[in-house]
Amino acid sequence: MPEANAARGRKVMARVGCASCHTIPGIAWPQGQVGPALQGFAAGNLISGQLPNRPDVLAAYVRNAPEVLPGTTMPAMPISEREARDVAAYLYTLEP
Amino acid sequence: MSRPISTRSSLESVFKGWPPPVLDPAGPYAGSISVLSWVLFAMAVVVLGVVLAALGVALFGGQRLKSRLGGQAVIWLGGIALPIVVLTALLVYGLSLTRNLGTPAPPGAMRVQVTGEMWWWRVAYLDSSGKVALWDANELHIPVGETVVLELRSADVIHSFWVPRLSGKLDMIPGRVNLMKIKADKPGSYGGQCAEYCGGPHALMGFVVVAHEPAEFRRIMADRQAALASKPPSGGRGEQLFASAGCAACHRIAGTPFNGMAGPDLTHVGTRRTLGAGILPNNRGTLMGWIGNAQAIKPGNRMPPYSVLPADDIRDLALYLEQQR
Amino acid sequence: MRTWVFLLGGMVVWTVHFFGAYGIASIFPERVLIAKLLAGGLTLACLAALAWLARRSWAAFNRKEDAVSDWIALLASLLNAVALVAVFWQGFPALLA
Amino acid sequence: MTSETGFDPELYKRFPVREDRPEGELEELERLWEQPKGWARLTIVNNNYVGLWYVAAAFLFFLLAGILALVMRVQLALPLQGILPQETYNQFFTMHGTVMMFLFAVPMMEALGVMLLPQMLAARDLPFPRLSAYAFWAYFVGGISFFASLFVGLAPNGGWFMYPPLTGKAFSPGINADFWLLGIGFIEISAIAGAIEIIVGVLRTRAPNMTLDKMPIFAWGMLVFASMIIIAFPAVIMCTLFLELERAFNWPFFDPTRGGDPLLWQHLFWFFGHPEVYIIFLPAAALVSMMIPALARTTLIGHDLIVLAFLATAFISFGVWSHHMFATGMPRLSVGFFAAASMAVSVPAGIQVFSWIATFASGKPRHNTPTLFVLGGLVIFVMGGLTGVMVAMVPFDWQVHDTYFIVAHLHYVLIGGALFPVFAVFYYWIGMTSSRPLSERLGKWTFWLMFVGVHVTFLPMHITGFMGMPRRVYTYLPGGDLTFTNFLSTVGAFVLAAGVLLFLVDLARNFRFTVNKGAGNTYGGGTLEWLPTGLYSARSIPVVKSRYPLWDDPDISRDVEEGRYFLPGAPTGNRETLITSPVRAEPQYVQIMPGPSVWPLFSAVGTAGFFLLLTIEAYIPSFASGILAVLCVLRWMWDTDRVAAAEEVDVGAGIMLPTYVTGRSTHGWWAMVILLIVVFMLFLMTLFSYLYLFGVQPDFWQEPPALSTGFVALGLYGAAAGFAWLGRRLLAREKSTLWSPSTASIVGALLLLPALIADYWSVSAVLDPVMSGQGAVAHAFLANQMMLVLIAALMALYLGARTARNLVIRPRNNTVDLVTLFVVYTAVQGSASALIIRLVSGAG
Repeated sequence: MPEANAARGRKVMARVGCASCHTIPGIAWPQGQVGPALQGFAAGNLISGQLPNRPDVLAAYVRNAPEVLPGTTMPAMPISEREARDVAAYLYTLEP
Repeated sequence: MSRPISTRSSLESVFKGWPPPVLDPAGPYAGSISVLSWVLFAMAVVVLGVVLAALGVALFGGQRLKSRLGGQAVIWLGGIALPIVVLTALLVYGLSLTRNLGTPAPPGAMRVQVTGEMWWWRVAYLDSSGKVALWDANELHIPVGETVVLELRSADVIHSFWVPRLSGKLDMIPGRVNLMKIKADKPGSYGGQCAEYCGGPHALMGFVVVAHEPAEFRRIMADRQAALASKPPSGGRGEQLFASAGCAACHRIAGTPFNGMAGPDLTHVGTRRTLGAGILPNNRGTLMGWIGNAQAIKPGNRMPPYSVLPADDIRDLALYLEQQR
Repeated sequence: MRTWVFLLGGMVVWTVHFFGAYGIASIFPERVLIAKLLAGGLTLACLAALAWLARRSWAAFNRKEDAVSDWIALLASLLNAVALVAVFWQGFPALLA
Repeated sequence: MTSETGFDPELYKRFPVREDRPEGELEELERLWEQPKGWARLTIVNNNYVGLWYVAAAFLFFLLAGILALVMRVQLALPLQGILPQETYNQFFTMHGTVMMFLFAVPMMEALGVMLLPQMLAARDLPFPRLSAYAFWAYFVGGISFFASLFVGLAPNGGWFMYPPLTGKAFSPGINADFWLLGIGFIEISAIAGAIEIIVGVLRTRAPNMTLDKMPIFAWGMLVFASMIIIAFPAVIMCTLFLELERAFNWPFFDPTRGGDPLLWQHLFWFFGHPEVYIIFLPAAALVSMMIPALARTTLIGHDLIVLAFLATAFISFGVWSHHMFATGMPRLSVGFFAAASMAVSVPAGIQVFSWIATFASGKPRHNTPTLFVLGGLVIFVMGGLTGVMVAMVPFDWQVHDTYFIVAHLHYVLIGGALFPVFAVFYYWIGMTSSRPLSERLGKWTFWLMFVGVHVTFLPMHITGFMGMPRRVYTYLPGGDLTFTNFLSTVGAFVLAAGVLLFLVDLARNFRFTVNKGAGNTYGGGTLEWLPTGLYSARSIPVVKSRYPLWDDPDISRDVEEGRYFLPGAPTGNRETLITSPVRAEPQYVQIMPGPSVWPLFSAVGTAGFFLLLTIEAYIPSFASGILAVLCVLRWMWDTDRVAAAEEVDVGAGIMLPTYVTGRSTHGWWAMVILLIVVFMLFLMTLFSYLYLFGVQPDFWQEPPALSTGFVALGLYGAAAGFAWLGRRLLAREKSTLWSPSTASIVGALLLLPALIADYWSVSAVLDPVMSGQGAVAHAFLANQMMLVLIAALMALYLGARTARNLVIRPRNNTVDLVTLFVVYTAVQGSASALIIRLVSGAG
């Protein structure tokens, strides 16, 4: 993804508290246990078991999951499109 | 399903580290202490300079200088006269400042009860007769330019209330009521934290004071008053779950049958800047994470994990709480 | 024993003053004016006592008996002076607090 | 020249004597002081050994607590790390503070006292060698078990200050807090035992003519140190006891809903806690004042002013306890008094700093490791002192109280005021106990690593505090800019640790223990500890004519070694030392000293067992252990108070001194009086608590039992005191059958018991210890009294046993004297508490 920056993405995730539901490598605290742990996310084939694991889909999903995948339990998050791309970039660094 | 997302102020603006809040006061009570801090700092640097210079001469100075320094006279001068002069001045300054800061607040000042609990803060806005007008938790709204008196209490162990940009700290001691005055000169969010070790997750016991322009402040309070009078049942799943999952045993939402008083009041939880006593940003996602397993976020706190609830239920609860404004 | 009382008399007066003042402030936490008056009176009384002790120890020092007694008298005089300054400071809160 | 005891100072002119000492005298002395070998080493009570063990143990605890600090620093290096879980972190910081204060700093100073004092005073040993051995073993066994609680996750987690209600049963239900309360209470007892030893040692075992004005600064420092322990430690013993009673029996001392008050704890704790800082600082400062003259090759400028500073600090430091409580909302006027005292207490510190600077200026300082540590400590201490003045300003304290600013402040004070001096001491005095000195090259590296490490660690913490980081937090949130200074502090901590590690390397390479073949006076000190010594210390005890005898009399070492001064041999055929008068150090009598004994060790283990088993609620083993301890103490006492064959002996130059004296001039009487001061302080703290709760919780105050209900108890106490006194009178009359005086004393001691029961019976009929703070403290008075009555009963049994074995055989006898003193005091205190409970009545 052009211009996306994984380091910035990690900061965004820390700021909005993604880790309060997901245990995310690189974010020490919190280690929420409501959503799935994101260890090894990059190697997975599907997002949430249904969507193709593609950068653009992922970026849209982390920003407004219910719109992309109606019925998902993941809520929309208060981040901009650019921040969403950064977050996606970070998630793709998470090798198993 | 997808409501527009409100971007609330992030934690950074609340818990700013630099410039140091002690030296970046936002009101007169913290302001005079900030001035004092600079005076003391200057005093310390000058005295340290004198000592280091004397030590330098003693070790590396010429014979003539050394012999001047090497007698009882220097002890009388540097070790007795100098401290007595400096300390007398400081004592007078410190005592007068203590007195000024300790004068009672003007009559009719707004009063709020803040009670420290393990490990969060109960807030009760008092009306002019001293009765509780509104409950809240972990966040205090005040009008700019007015002195607000806080009645500090504790429900369990000793805590200490500290919002450095507004005032020094004051302990919350079981069996006692301590009065603190705060006043903000400009609108903004001011972070604070418990400053007396209170066991377990003491490290994660934060607080936010939000100062508004007086008109804005009165509007918020009026809105809240109006909201409690008539809270129509939402009829949604969230509300049912709140009852059935046992949330109401500990939490209260005014205008509803939910009346638990053990945990933070949730009447206006949707408006809060933070979650978990000032530690997480407040949004739908963090609400879900907190409800689902607060222990993973703030280990040792009193809220049990609800890992047994299906994620859908947690989401609906979060949506319901987000609507409590 | 007499040697020690002579040597430490000034500091004992300081102790009496400090705990006296603390006691007064604790007994009258609300009636600040009474507390201040009492503490101020106590301060004056203790300062007078110290002045007397200081004069006495200084006179003993000037008597020049032998090295040991002189040294003890000198130290007693100095301690009385220290106590004088400390009690003086201790009187400030009655004026300023 | 005036005299204190009737001793003629002209007699000093006979020394050094001309004639040579008889053949074989030195060998006899060596034989008498020879130490056991092998496992029997554990029975050694000589200060050369016990002192070193003591220092080593204290240093071990320093290393352990330092390791805890390093782990905490790693956890705090970055925000929200998970290296130490919250609960473990809370245990770590509690243990770090507790161990550093109670198991390192105070014991280290006491250890250095045990090791250095007898040598500096040219005494053969401290006056109660077995008591020092007991103090050491109690501390060591208790300390190790206390520390071990960390490994089983049972370490206390309420902070080293243990504020209730957090540490009460409701919020700390586990036994973690009990470990602290019983463990620390017990280690305090060991500290008090050591303090009694040191006071009597300084005042009564100085070399002849070492008058107060010639006494070494370290002896002054230790005298003040030990006196402060006597006054301050009872406060912490009392409040730990209160909290333990509240936890175990639900007596509401600190519960505001039942007429207690959580602030009572803070008052009692800080009444001990602030003087504690000076208790640590003064001996270290005294050691610095001893080293600087040698390091700068000149006499100490302002010697008198430093003594003045010590004495002034000893008093004023007891008026500053509430500056730890400025943020509790105390009345403004009280706050002002404490602020003023906090200012006053910094003047003596200023005097010392400028004395040291002036001494350096007047001499020719050498560039070596101890000098570096002294100078580095001085700079660090001044910085800590200045922030101390800052926090004495009440409004400033409201901002920085309980933040990292305070963490920085207190570490600067304690590291500069105590730790660096202790390292200087290691380098400076190692020649007394090691055949090789430490390495200068490694030493300089050690110094610079530590000095830089301290600043990198603690200087940023001032800013961390200003940025709003409270103390005692296991983590902090990101985004608050706190990461940078915290990370810096962690780096600094490791630099500091590297310095300490290097010191250990140096120690391993160069430290070789010896008693009489030490590397010696590497830095050219002028005081008596550098006389040639064996296990018996100096061969003969010199007449002291100046503050630096070794500089002023070049022949003194030779004369001492050739036995030309006091007590060149062992005239009674025992281990012995010279007891001198307190002000002018005039020789009074020869004290016969006990030798190696296994009983101090056993009784220490028994005492430790009692407290630790009590913690884990194993009551029967605990009490068995306690009884064992008591029996061992009695067995060790049994050997004392014996009579030498000769009533008077020649202590040199034809001067005859008695070998057995009784009454107020004996070292035993002094020790008993000091012990009674400790007991009295315990009583005074209880009295303070009673009046304090009366003042702050008047609504809970109920009408106490009527005054008339106390008459029976008062009468019985009076009778007890009367019988005890009668026993002592009868002893003076009788020469052969000694049963009547002992019987009277025993009856006196045993009468205390019905008196106490009568008092308890009428008080408990009205006041319930569980119902109110008033009831709890009233019963604390009684519990206090019960302890004394039990001890008096033990003393009575002991006196009976000694009489039966015909060991009470003088017209006046120390055992009888001490029993009388104790029984009379117990009766007086019992009457006082009976009256107070009844007289402080219902304002409420």
